[in-house]
Amino acid sequence: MNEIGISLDTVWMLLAAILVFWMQPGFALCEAGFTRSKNTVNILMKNFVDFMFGSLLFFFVGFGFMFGSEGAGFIGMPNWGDLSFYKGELPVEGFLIFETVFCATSATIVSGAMAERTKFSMYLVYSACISLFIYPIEGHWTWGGGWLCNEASDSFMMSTFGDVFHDFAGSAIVHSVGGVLALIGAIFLGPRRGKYGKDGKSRAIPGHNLALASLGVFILWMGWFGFNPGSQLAASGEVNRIAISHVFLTTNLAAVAGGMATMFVTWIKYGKPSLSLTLNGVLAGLVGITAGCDLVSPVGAVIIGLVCGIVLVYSIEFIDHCLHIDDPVGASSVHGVCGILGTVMTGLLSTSNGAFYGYGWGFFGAECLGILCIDLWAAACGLVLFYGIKKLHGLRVDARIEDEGLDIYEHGETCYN
Amino acid sequence: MNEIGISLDTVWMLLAAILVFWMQPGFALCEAGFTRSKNTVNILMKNFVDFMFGSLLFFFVGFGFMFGSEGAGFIGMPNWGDLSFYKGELPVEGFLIFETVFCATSATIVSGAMAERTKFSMYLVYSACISLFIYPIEGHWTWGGGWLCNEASDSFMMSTFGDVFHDFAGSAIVHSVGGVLALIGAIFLGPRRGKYGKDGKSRAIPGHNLALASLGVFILWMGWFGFNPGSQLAASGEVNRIAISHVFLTTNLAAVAGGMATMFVTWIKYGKPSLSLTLNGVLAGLVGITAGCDLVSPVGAVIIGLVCGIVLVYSIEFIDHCLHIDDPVGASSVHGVCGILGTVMTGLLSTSNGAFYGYGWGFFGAECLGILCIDLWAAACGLVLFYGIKKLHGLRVDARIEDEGLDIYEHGETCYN
Amino acid sequence: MNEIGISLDTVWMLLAAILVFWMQPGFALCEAGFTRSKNTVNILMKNFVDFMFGSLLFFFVGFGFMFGSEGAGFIGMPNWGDLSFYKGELPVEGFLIFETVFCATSATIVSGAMAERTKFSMYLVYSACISLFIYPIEGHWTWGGGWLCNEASDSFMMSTFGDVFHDFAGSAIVHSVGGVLALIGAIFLGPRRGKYGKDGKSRAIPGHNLALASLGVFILWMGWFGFNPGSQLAASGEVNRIAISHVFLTTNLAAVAGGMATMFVTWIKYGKPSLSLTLNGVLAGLVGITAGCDLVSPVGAVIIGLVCGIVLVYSIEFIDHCLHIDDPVGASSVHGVCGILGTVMTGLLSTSNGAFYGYGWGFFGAECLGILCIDLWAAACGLVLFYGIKKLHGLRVDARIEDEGLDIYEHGETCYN
Amino acid sequence: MKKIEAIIRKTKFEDVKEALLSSDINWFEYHDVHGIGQSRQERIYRGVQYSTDVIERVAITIVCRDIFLEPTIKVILRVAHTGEIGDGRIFVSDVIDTYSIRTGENGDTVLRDKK
Amino acid sequence: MKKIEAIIRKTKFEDVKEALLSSDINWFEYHDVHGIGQSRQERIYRGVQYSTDVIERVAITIVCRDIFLEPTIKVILRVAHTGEIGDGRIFVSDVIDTYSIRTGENGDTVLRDKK
Amino acid sequence: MKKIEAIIRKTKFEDVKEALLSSDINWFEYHDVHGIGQSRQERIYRGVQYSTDVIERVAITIVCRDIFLEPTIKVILRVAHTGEIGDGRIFVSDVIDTYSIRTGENGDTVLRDKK
Ligand SMILES: Nc1ncnc2c1ncn2[C@@H]1O[C@H](COP(=O)(O)OP(=O)(O)O)[C@@H](O)[C@H]1O
Ligand SMILES: Nc1ncnc2c1ncn2[C@@H]1O[C@H](COP(=O)(O)OP(=O)(O)O)[C@@H](O)[C@H]1O
Ligand SMILES: Nc1ncnc2c1ncn2[C@@H]1O[C@H](COP(=O)(O)OP(=O)(O)O)[C@@H](O)[C@H]1O
Repeated sequence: MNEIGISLDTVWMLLAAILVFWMQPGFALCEAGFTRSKNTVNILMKNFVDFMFGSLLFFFVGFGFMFGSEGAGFIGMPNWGDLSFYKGELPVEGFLIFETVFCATSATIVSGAMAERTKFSMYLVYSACISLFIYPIEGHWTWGGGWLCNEASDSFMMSTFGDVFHDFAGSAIVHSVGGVLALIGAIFLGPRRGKYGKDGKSRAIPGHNLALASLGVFILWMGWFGFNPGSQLAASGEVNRIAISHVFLTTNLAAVAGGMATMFVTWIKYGKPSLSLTLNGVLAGLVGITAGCDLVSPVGAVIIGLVCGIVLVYSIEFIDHCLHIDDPVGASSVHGVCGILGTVMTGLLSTSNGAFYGYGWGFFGAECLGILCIDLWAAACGLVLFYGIKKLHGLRVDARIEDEGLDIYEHGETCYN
Repeated sequence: MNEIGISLDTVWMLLAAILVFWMQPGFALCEAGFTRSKNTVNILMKNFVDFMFGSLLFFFVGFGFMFGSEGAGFIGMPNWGDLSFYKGELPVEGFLIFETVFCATSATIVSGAMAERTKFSMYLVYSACISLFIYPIEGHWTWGGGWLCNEASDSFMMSTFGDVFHDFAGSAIVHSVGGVLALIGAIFLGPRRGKYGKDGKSRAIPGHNLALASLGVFILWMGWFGFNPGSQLAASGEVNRIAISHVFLTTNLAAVAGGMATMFVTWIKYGKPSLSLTLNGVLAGLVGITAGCDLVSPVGAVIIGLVCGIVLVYSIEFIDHCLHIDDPVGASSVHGVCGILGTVMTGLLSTSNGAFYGYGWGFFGAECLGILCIDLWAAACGLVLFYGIKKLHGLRVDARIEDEGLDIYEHGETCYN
Repeated sequence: MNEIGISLDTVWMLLAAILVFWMQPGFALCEAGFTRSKNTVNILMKNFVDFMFGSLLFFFVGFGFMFGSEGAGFIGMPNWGDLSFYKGELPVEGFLIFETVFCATSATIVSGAMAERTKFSMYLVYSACISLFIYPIEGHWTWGGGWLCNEASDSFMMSTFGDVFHDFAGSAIVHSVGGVLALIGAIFLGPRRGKYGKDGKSRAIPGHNLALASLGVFILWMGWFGFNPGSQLAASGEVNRIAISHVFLTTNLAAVAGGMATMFVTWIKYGKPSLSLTLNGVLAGLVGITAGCDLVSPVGAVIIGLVCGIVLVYSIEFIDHCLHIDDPVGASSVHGVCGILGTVMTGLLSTSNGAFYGYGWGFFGAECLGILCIDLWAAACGLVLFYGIKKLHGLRVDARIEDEGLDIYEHGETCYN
Repeated sequence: MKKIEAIIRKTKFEDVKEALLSSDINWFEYHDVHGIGQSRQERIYRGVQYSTDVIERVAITIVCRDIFLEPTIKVILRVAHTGEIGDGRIFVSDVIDTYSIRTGENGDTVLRDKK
Repeated sequence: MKKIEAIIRKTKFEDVKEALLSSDINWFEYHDVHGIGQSRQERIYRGVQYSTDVIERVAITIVCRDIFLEPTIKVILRVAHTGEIGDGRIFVSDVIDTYSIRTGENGDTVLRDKK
Repeated sequence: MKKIEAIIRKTKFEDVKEALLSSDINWFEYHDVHGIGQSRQERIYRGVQYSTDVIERVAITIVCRDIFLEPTIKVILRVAHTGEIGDGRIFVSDVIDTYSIRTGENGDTVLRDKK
C-alpha cells in the first residue's frame, strides 16, 4: 500500500506542478491586459524568459541552495545539476519540477510592477538573480529546513516562540518576496511617463485588454488549486486527503471573499463596481490564504479573504496616490501587502495554534519574525541589485522608446497587426 | 487498499472540481465573444460575481438544502456553514467544492441569455437566488437523495415507473435548469435594441470576437472531461476505472458528433459552414450526453450528439425568428433544449434499461417525469423571481445605457483601450 | 494493490488525455495569432473540424488499423467501432481516447502550414485521410506492435540493429509526420499572394495577434506535460513514478533550452530577441525531446533543446528564403525538422543505449531507419493525396477570396466585429 | 459638389445610416474617431477616478451634388439630434472633382446615378 | 495645392501604395473606413442570413502640388480599377496651405522635395 | 471658417492635446492613421528583417473661425515639433459652413462659444 501511496502522491505533485506552471500564462495575460498594447510583445517575452531562466538556473544551482545541506541553516550547497543529494520518498525529478515552478512564480511577479519601461536585458539580469539566490536562500530558511523551520526543541525559533515559522504554500516565501522586489523595482524605475501630472495627481493609464487580464486571473485562480492543495505533497491516506480537500476549500473561499470584498468596497467608494480592481481582489484573497490554508477554518479563510480584499483597495490607492510609486498591475499590493497580511493573520486564525483560538502569541510572534526576516532579505537583495543595475547600466529605457513602445525598439515586432 | 482507494477517488474528484471550475472562464469568454465589445467588462464581471456568490452561498446554506436530510425528500436542512452533517467516505470539504462548481455552472448559464441589457445589481439578486435555493432544491430531489431518486421499492418513482430518475452529471439538473431560467430571463428582459427590425425580422448582432468565443468553447469542452467523468466520484477499482473511461469516451464522441452535425446542417442550410453555430453545436452535444454518458454506448453517444447538433440549429432559429426571444449566446437552446433532449434520450438509449434496448418504457417515463418536474420548478421560480425584480426595481438598463454600453455606465471602465 | 495500481494508471492516462486534448486550442491560437485576421474564422473552424473528424474516424476505423492485429506488422484490422479486440489491462475506452488525441495532434499540425489559402472542403478531405490511415498505419508499425517495434530476437529490426525503433511519445510518429505533410501541403499550395516580391525576396506577413499566439504556446507547453509523461501510461510503482517524473523534467528542460537558444540566436543574428521565433523555439525543444524524454538525462535534454532551438532558426530561414516555401507558422521546421532531429539525437544521447554513451551505433541506426521509413510513408501519402486533390478539385481558393479573406467567402462571418 | 462631414454620436449612427439610405443617399463612408468637446464621461480605473473628454464618435463623409446638400444636412440634423451636449457637428466644404474608379468618369455625373 | 482623397478596395491597397511610391508620390496617409454603396456581402451569423452594405475600405489622402494632380489620379484610377461594382471614388478638393512641422515652413515648397 | 488637419507623431499627441485645450481650442476630433513618408522603422518577423515605411500617426481635425487659424497652427507647430524626420504636416482648407446638431444653428456662431 505504501508503494502505491507514494505513486499517488507523485501524481498529485506532478498535477500540482502542471497547474502552477499554468500560472505563468496567467501572470503574462494579466500583465499584458493591464498595460498598453505598444508593450505587449515585451511583456510576453519577459514572462517566457523568466520561466526559462528560472527553470535552468534552479535546476543547476538554486535547487541545491534551497534544499542542499550545510551552511548552518542559512544556505544549502549548490547542486550543479546533480540531484542525487536529495533524500525524500518522492522522485527527486518530480520534486525538482514542483519547486521550480514555485521559484518561477516568485520571479514572474516582479515583471508586472516594472512593466512598460524596463530594459529587457536588465530584466534578464534581475530574473537570473532571483532564481539563482534570492529565492533559494530564503526558501532554504523555511521549506529547505533552515533556521526558520528548525523544529529541534533547542532551535532559535522553538526556544524563542515555542513554535516555528509556518508558511504552507508561500504567502511569504513566494508572494511577499515577489511583492517586495516588485515595489523596490518600481521605486528604482520611477513612474511611467505621464503617470503623474504636473500637479502630482495620479492619472489613469488604462490597460489595453481587460478580457485578457480577466482570463489571466481565471488561469491564476485555477493554478492556485495546484499551488495550495499541491503543497501538501501527498494525497494518500486519510490525513492527506482531508488536508488537500480542506486546503482546496479554504483557498477557494478566500479568493471568493477577496473578490467580493474588493467589489463592494469599490462599489461604495467609487459608486461603481470596478472590474480592474476586483480582478486584483481575487488574487489578494488567494495570496492571503496561501500561508495558512491548512491551518485556518473555512470561516477563517473567508475572513482572511475579506481583510485582504478590503486592504488591497486602500493599499493600491496609497502606493499610487500618496507614495507615487507606479505599479501598473498592483503587484506590490497584491503579492506584497497581502502576502504579509496573510502570513501574519495565520498567526491569529490558525485553529491549532493561533492567538484568536487561545493558544497565546508565540506562533503569532514566529510568523511576524519570519515574514520580517524574509522580506528584509528580499528588500536588501532588491536594493543592492536594482541600485547596482541602475548605476552600472541603467535600468530604464530612453524616454523615446518608452513613448513609442518597447515592442518596436526592443524586439522589432508589434503584437497586433 | 480501501484507504488508498478513497484517496485516489478524492484526487479524481478534486481534479474534476478544478476542471469544472475552469468552465467558468469558458462561459465568460464564450459570452464575451458572442456579444459586443461595449459590454465586455460587464460580462466578465457577471461571470466572476456569480461564481463568488455561488461559492459563498452554497457553502453557508445551499449545501445543506441540497444534501441535508429532512423535508420528506423535497428539501434538506440549511447547514449554516457547518459541514459535519455529511456522512460520506470522501472528505466533505472536497465534496462541497465539487458540488459548488456544479452549482456555479448552473448559475452562470443564464448570464449569456441576459447579456447586454441587464442591470448589474439585479443580476446579483438573480444569481444569489439560484445558488441559494433554486438549484439546491431540485438538486436535493435528485443527487441529494430526494423523491426523484428514492430507490426504496415503495417510493413514488419505483412504484410508478419501476425505476428512478437518472441524470448522471446534470443534463437536467444543471443545464436544463440554467437553460430554462435563461429563456425566462430573456423573455422578461425583451430583445436588445435593434435586434428585431420594424418589419419584425431578426437582425444579426455579430459577436465582437469569435476567437475568444472559440477559446471559450475549447475550455468548456476540456472542463466537461471533469464534469462528466468526475461525476462518477470514484476511480478506484475495476468498475470505476472502466466507468470513467467509458464516460470520457461517450462525452467526447457526443461533442464531436454535435459539432459535426451542426456544421453540416449549417453548410446545407446556409451554403456555408458557420463557426458561430458550430461552437454551439459542440456544446449541444456535450449538454445532451451529460445525463446518460454512463448508460449509453459509444454509438449511442454519437446518436445523441447528432440529434442535439441538428435540433440545435432549428431551435435557435425558432426561438430567434419565430418566438422573437433574444438570446445572444443561444443558452436556452444549448442548455435548455439539448438538456431536456439528452435527459429524455437517455430513457431510450440506455443500454441497461432504455426503451430502444427492449427494457420497456418505465425508465423513459421516469426520465420524462423527472425533467418535467425539474424544469417546471425552474420555470416557476424564474417567473416569480424575474417578475418580482421587474416590478420592484426594473430588470433592464435604460435605453441610453444599452446604446452606449453597460461598461461605461455600470462599471466606469472599458475593456479595450 | 495491483487493482488500485491500474486505477491510478487509468487516472494518469485520462489526465494526460485531457492535457493532450487541450493542445488543440493551443494549436488553434498559435495558428490564428500568426496569421491575418481576415482568415481567423477559417483557422478556428479547421482546428475544430480536424479534431472532430479525427475523433470519429479513429474511433470507427483508425484505432483498429493502429492496434488491431494481422497484416504482418504493416497494418492492423479496422475495428468498425468495436473495441473488444483490445487486450490490455487499462480500460480500452480510456486507451482509445488517449490514442485519439495523439492522432488529432498529428492531423492539426498541418493546418498551420496550409493556412490562409486552402479550400475548407479540401482541408476536410486531407484531415479525414490522416486520421483514417496515414497516421494509424505508421502508428501500427511502432506503437501498435508492428515491424519497427518487433522485439522478437529474429525480427528485422533486432537482427539488423540489435535494437528496435524507439519513439517514446511521438517526435517521429506524431510530429515529424505532421511536419512532413505540412511541408508537402505548403509546396503544393504555393506561397500566399504577396509573400515573395517580384525580386524573389521573402516578405514578412506579420501575424495579427502575438498575444493569442503566446497563449497558444503556453497551452501547448502545458499540454506537453500530458503528452510526454502521460505516454508512460502508468504511474503506479516505483519504476513508473520515477519515469514520469524524469520525463516531466526532461520535457521542461528541453522546452526551456529550445526557447533560450532561439532567443539568443535571434538576438545575435538580428540584433533583437524575437518573440515570434522564440515561441517556435519553445515548441522546437518540446518536439525534439518527445522521442527520447525517457532515455536521455536532464543534461541531455538541455542539449537536445539547444540544438533544436538553434537549428530551428536556420531551418525556418532556409525553407522561407531559399526554398521559397511559405509556411506561415513554421510547422515544417518545428514539427518536421525538429521531430527528425529529436528522434535521431535519441540514438546518440540515450543513457541506456545511445552512441555517445558507448553503446555503439546499433540503436542510432534503428532510429535513423525508423524515422526514414515513417517520413517516407508520410511523404508518399502526402504527395499522392495533395496531388490528387489538386488535380481533381483544386486545393487553393481563388486569388480574390485569398485577398478578401477566407472568412467571408468560406464561412460568411468575420472573427472581429 | 460638396463634401459633408458629420461627427455624430456612436449611438445615433444606425439611425442616421438608415435615414440617409431611405432618403436616397446611397453612398457614403464612415470611420470611428475620438471627439474632444464639452462632453465628459466619468471613469474609474484601478482606483483612479477621472473624467475623460475623449468620446468615441463616428465621422460620416458624404460627397454629393450641390442640390442634394440641403436635404442631406436636414436628415442628419433631424436624426442625429438628442438635444443634449455632445450631439456633434456637420462641416460642409467644396469638392472640385470626383472620379469613379470603376468607370474612370469624373464630374457631377459620377454622383448622379444617385437616385 | 490639392487634396486627393481616394476610397479604394482594401485588397487593392498594396498595389496602389506601390504604384504611388514608384511614381514619386512619396507621402501620403491612409486609414481604414467603412464604405456604404452598391456593393453587398452575404453573411450568416448564428442562423441569421443577411447581406451587409457595409464594406471595409481604405481611404488614402494625398496632398500635392497642382501639377501633380493629374498624374496621381491617373495612377490610382489605373491600379485600383477592377471594373466590378465597388471600386470606389476619388475626391479632389482645394488646400489653402501646408506646413511642415519639422521645418516650420509652409507653402508649396513643403511639398516640393517630393521627388 | 477653416479646417486644420494635422498629421502628427503618436507620441506627441498627448502634448498637443493639452496645448490645444489650454489655448482655448476646446473642440476637435482625432483618429489613428498610417502615414507613409520618409520615416522608416526596422522590424523583424519570423526571420524576415525588413524596414517599414508605414508609421502609425494621429490625424487631428480642427474646424475654427478664420481668426483662430494662426494661433492654432502656431500651437501645433510648436508642440508637435521634434526636429527629426517624421514630425508630420498641417493642411489648411476652407470650410463653407458648420452646423451644430444639438442646436441646429449654422455659421460662424457655432464655433464662437469656443473659449
Ligand atoms: N470645431 C470643431 N472641430 C472639429 N470637431 C469638432 C468641432 N466642434 C465640435 N467637434 C466635434 O463634435 C463633437 C461634439 O461636440 P460637443 O462640444 O461635445 O457637443 P455639442 O455638439 O453639443 O456642442 C466633439 O466631440 C468633436 O468631436
Ligand atoms: N458620394 C460618395 N461619398 C462618399 N463616399 C462614396 C461616395 N460614393 C462612393 N463612395 C465610396 O465608394 C465606395 C464604392 O462605391 P460603390 O457604389 O460600392 O461602387 P462603385 O465605386 O463601383 O460605384 C463606397 O463603399 C463608398 O465608401
Ligand atoms: N503630401 C502629403 N500628403 C499626405 N500626408 C502627408 C504628406 N506629406 C507628409 N504627410 C504625412 O506626414 C507624415 C510625416 O512625413 P515625413 O516625410 O515622414 O516626415 P517630415 O514631416 O519630417 O517631412 C507622413 O507619415 C505622412 O503621413
